[in-house]
Amino acid sequence: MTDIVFTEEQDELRRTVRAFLEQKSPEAEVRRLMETVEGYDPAVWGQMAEQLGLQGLAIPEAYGGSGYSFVELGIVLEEMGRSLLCAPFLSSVVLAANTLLCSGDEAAMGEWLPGIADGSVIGSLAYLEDSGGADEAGIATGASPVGDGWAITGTKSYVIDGHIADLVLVAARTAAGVSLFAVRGDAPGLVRTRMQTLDLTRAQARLELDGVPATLVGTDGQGWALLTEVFDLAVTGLAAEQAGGSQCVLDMAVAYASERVQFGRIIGSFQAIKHKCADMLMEVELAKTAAYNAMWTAAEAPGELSEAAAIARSFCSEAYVSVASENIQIHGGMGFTYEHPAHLYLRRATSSELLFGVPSAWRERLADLVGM
Amino acid sequence: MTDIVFTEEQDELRRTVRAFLEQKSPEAEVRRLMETVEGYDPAVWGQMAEQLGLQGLAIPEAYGGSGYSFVELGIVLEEMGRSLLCAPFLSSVVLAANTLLCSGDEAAMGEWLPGIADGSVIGSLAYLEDSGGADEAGIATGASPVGDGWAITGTKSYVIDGHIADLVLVAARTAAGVSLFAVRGDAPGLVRTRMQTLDLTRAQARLELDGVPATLVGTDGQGWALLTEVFDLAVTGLAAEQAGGSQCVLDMAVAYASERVQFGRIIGSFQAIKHKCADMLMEVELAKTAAYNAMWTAAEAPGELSEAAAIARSFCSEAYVSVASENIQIHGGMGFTYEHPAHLYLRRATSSELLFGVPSAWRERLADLVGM
Amino acid sequence: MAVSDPVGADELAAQAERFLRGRLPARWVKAIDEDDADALSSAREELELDQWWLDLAEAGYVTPTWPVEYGGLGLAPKVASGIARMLGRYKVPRFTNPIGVDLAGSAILRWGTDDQKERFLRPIAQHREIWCQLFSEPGAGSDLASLATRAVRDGDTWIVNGQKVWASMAHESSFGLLLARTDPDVPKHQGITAFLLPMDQPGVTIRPLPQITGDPEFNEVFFDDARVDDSLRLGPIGEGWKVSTSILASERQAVAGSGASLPGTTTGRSVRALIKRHAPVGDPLLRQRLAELYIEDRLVSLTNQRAAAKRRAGQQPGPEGSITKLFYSEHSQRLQAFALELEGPAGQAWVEDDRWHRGTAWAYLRGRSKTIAGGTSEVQRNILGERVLGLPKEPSADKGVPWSQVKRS
Amino acid sequence: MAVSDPVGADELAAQAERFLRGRLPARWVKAIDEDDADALSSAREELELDQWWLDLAEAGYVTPTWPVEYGGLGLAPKVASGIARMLGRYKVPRFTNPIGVDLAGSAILRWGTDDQKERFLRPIAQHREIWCQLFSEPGAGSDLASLATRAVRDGDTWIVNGQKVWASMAHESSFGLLLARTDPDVPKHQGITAFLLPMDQPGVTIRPLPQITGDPEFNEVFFDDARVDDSLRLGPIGEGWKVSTSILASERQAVAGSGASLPGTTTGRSVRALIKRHAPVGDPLLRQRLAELYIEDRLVSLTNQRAAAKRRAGQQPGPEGSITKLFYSEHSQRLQAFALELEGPAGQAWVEDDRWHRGTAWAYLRGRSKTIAGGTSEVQRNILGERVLGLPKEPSADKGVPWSQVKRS
Repeated sequence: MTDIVFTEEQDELRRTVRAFLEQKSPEAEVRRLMETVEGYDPAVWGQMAEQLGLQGLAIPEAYGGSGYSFVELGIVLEEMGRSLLCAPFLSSVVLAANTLLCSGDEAAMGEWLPGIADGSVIGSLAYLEDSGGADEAGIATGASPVGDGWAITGTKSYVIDGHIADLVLVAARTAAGVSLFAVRGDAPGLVRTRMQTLDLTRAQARLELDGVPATLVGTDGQGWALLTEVFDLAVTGLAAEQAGGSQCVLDMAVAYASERVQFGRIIGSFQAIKHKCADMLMEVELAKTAAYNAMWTAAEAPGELSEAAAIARSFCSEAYVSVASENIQIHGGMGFTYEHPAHLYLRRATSSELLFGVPSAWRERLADLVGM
Repeated sequence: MTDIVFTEEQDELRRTVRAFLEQKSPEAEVRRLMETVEGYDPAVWGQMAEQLGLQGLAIPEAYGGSGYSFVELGIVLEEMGRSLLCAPFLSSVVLAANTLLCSGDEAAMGEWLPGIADGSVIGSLAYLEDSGGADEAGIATGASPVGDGWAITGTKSYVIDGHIADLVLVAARTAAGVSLFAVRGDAPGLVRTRMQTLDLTRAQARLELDGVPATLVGTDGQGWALLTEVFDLAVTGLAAEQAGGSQCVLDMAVAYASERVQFGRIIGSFQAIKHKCADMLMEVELAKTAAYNAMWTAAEAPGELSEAAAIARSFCSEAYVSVASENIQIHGGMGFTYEHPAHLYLRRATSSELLFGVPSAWRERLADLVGM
Repeated sequence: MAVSDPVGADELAAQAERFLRGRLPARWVKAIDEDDADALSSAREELELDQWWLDLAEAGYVTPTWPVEYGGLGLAPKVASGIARMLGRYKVPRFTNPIGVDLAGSAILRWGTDDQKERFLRPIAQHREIWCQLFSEPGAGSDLASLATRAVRDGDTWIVNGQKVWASMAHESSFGLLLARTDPDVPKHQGITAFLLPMDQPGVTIRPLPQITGDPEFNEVFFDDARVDDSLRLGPIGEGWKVSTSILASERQAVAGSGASLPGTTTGRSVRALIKRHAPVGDPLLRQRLAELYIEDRLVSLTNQRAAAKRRAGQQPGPEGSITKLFYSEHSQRLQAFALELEGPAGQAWVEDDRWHRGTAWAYLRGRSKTIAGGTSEVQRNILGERVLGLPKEPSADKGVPWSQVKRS
Repeated sequence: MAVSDPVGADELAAQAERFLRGRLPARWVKAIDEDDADALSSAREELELDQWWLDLAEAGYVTPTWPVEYGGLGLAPKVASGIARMLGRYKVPRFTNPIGVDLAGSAILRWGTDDQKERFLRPIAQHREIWCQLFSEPGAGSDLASLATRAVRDGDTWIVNGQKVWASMAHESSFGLLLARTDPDVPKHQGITAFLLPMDQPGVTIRPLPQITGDPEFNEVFFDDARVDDSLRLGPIGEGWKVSTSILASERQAVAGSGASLPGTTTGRSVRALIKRHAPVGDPLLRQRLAELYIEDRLVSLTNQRAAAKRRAGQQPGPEGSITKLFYSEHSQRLQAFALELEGPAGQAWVEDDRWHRGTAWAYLRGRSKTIAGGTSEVQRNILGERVLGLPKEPSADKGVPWSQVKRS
């Protein structure tokens, strides 16, 4: 694997994305969008695709993307995590696109990836159900063959951006086992309800499916193996986002600790605050290492991703929750107001920790992988 | 249960014991004894029995003791934990005496308790083996009936004061299951080797038994049920000792932090040190609560002891290791020298944590008891 | 029905019970007797609250420790606690005017003129006048004494300018207990004066300041030439810090762990509730953490009992009474975070009518304030280190320096 | 076999390898080639060490970065590291005179007179003169600059009185690198001077100061009118603090996490060794903690690699290079405590010939020094907060105050 060091070109990408997000997704805009029904700004989404090509950045050129690697995608996610961008990027570009890519299903990829790459299609992945069980046994939704296609009946929960998705990739059980299906957002028999979310900046939906027409993606019965691959990529992308958010709250905490005065002193001069910031720094730097290592592995040694992903997933999740909590503590009463952005990061951090398998489950997976 | 508050008489007992130990077991004496083969001072042991009656304090009057409760015994143990007294008190008075008492075996009690009470007999309990497994399955040593008695063959490890014990209560397996036996320290076929110990102030031995003559104590096959009862009492006593040791290292740390100057300031004025001391204080006070609660429960509601014991065991063990470690940290380089007593407490704390079932195992037991 | 003769605590409690059984709706009493939470919930709607508060105050049960002439029963706190327990047993709140009763009331009793006592105490107890606290400022949180809201004398009136924050119930309040700086040229503690400020006046602007839960629990209050008569000054000029410390001790008490052992005082999920909902917990890691939290909860309760038993036995209080607030606040955070984690994905998203999960997430967020409000954990650790363990204070950057010359945010 | 022509790093490493294969015992080389730890262990006995050090020094491999005229090879550190790696591959120690080579040698090279360089450098490289460090004192640990050992001038000689501590290898040392206070009436950093003190003299008393492991790793050194000639003063009078900071940077480097990713630098049990010994670990709680420690270990290594990669790429170093020492020291403690816990009762008592358990317990105790030696964790957190994050220092109690007037233990 090459050195974990960003190239000049990658740094330039980061600067471009950051400048774009500072302009298009300042805190006021985040707060505006998080109260809309859609949860994102279609105009900005379009600009992301047309001006920066972000949606297609890591999609192969054959499917209308630019063919960059997961490293570049990670940089974009890190910046989006920093700005809490409200947009279906994780769902469409990380979850849906990588599910299609991992499936190796030429027809599905040809049908959907170009639209995801140019932003015209919003994809999402529906695997969890009401039980919340993030394992194969948690999938009770069933699919039966009907004519040339399939019909799905059941309920999916916690579907990120499921309420606006044009394409929902649904995990359902057939006679052969768990399989994946493409379901159109406007399919008959599909009822979508936006859920209330702890994370105000990332929408989730509950989908009720009653004989909804669907197309098989990949091989019948191989859905869980496919999802396992997707999860490694998903948590790698999420880790980049978590690292970006972590760095942001550290910056926020240090800035406040450097200007706030109590007892006639800058509070950052008190060891209680200073040492807390030092601990946050350690967590943030290690989280970045974990995320970058997973990004590099995904790009250059995808066969070895599982270990790097498990490390990144478990460490970045806990680090982000920890630093987002400490940021509130350092801000004192101010950090506890709705008006201050600190809680938006804690909400994102906590939701991210709960939504893709808790850290201990990933450590257990790591223990298996390493042979403990 | 009555209020957890010490009576005037109990406070007086504490003062008496503390004064005795300050005189008879100062640090220099502890350091002298910990390098002797026996590991204790028989003269002081005799004075403890004759002048203060400590060995017999909580043994019923019918067996030569004074019939006080576990609260009084706990006070004595707390003070002994504070001074790191080198003596076979835990082994003889807590482990052996309570094993006999729990057995309800009149003959065994009549034979051994008066000697334990007056200090002329040192008892100990041998249940662990080389595997270290603190459960019933860990007992491989076997006992077979021979004539009127039994013969034991096997190996016992980690037997506290086993090298000097006049009486070893040995857990061994018969056709009926695990049972307990009285073995004389000078019995033929018994080879005793003193082990090297992390805790320099508490001796342990490995016993090899080759057809050693033994007397059944209690009911054949009921040994593990009996031991389970004994463990609750043992860890209650140990928790008192741990609470005493914890308070002592806190006192040490605060004294040092109050006099040591660096950067022109008393180091206890730095928040890094001050807050560490505050955290230690919280742990110590909660540890005392846990220990006292278990002592009171043992004395007044022994049927409910299991929960109180599990709480005391798990909390006091971790608290003691934590505060003993922090005490070294606060003392800096000085605390890391052999000459400073700080390490003697860390050694005791760590050994106590490992020797009677790790805290997580007791929490698992608690979870069962509470119905989690 | 004021109690005039000195009677025993048991008799007082019995009197209170008779009052409650007579005054409360019959369905309420029945629900209590039958321990029927659902029935109680619907019985609550029958109680007309304004009249209830009046009657409860009239009986002296809102403020039993106040002197009889101001609507109390003149009882010692120890005796009065029997009444509080009885109100607790019947699940009736003692008051919804906490700043008024506990803070302003206590302060007026201790520092107020006779006119002030006469004017303010009864309406507080009767809930006819709600109060808010005007202490903290954006720039004066942990370091409350550095507050910058100015009060300048103009004849018999003081003109107030500045900003306060964390004022709960400001919108409903008739009066605010205000700390303002009346002399900037002396060290910070010496130039503060306390006032009883009428809230309904043009110079006072109230802006809600929602918490991270979204709940509008607190307010900011802005003073733009607000006015308060010198007759509403509480205590001597420049003695406001003394007034506030006597009050803050009560507040610390209210926030503190001393209530931790009482049932129902946990904000959010209790350990018991988690066991009830999730047992049997199969995952050994979650079992461990639940057991740890159970132990922490038990040890806080037992430590509070130990402290109380010492007090009852007339012994000197030890450190055990000082540590539970800090420990419990951090325990509560751990507990609410764990409660959320137990839910998995359901802890972070729910459908609209799913009250349990919404409540669990709310309690998680609300829990963040536990280590901030009523003294941050950092300040609490200073207090333990300095007051309990006797460690020296940090060198002070503002001691003896006139407030106007000290560095501030 | 001194290298005179500038050659590439690969060629240098190849030269070093040829030297090692020729100079080491044949069994040693074979053991390395066959990766046979047991064979290597017995081959070690064949090497006559005194001559080995002389030959290694003669070849310039002890101090490759030193100038050629003082026995080095005049190489840049980057190039020299290839030699260190090769010595590592052949499992030969580079030196057993760390204070001499890394500290005294570096200091003399930078601050010494030509006479001092001529006199001291070669004997250091050849291990003919061992050195110790005489910096820390009982009263000057974290606050080294407050040191109180006095040196008073008497003609061409300085008379030294006081006490030093943590001097490893003092018994074997010919010289000690001493920091002493030569002017008590200026602020603490300004009145310190460095000396090259001969240890073999009546005024120097050495007392072993065993660690909590019982190992006599360190010593106390007492000066009772010890003498050192002014020609052995290192650097100008009053500039000793500058001398020491240039040296301590090297020491921090040596203790720091920069070595953490190198194999074999763990004191005690490595994560890999624990997995090897205990897998499969059935207890889910222990598995979790082992996985956590595995992650921490990996992330420290990867972070060091990330920092190194940035350096190689010519990029500005970021905070990633600063955090690993502190994190790794605390990780090591957790790891050694966990290693002990994995053993259960066997971690706390063992029979005499049980090297594994004795070693595990030893490493647990030894691990306590990780957060103390080379800068306590508290000082390290100050450094991260102040130097990396730019937070302000604490108000100083001794800044600008003459040393003699500052409070000390």
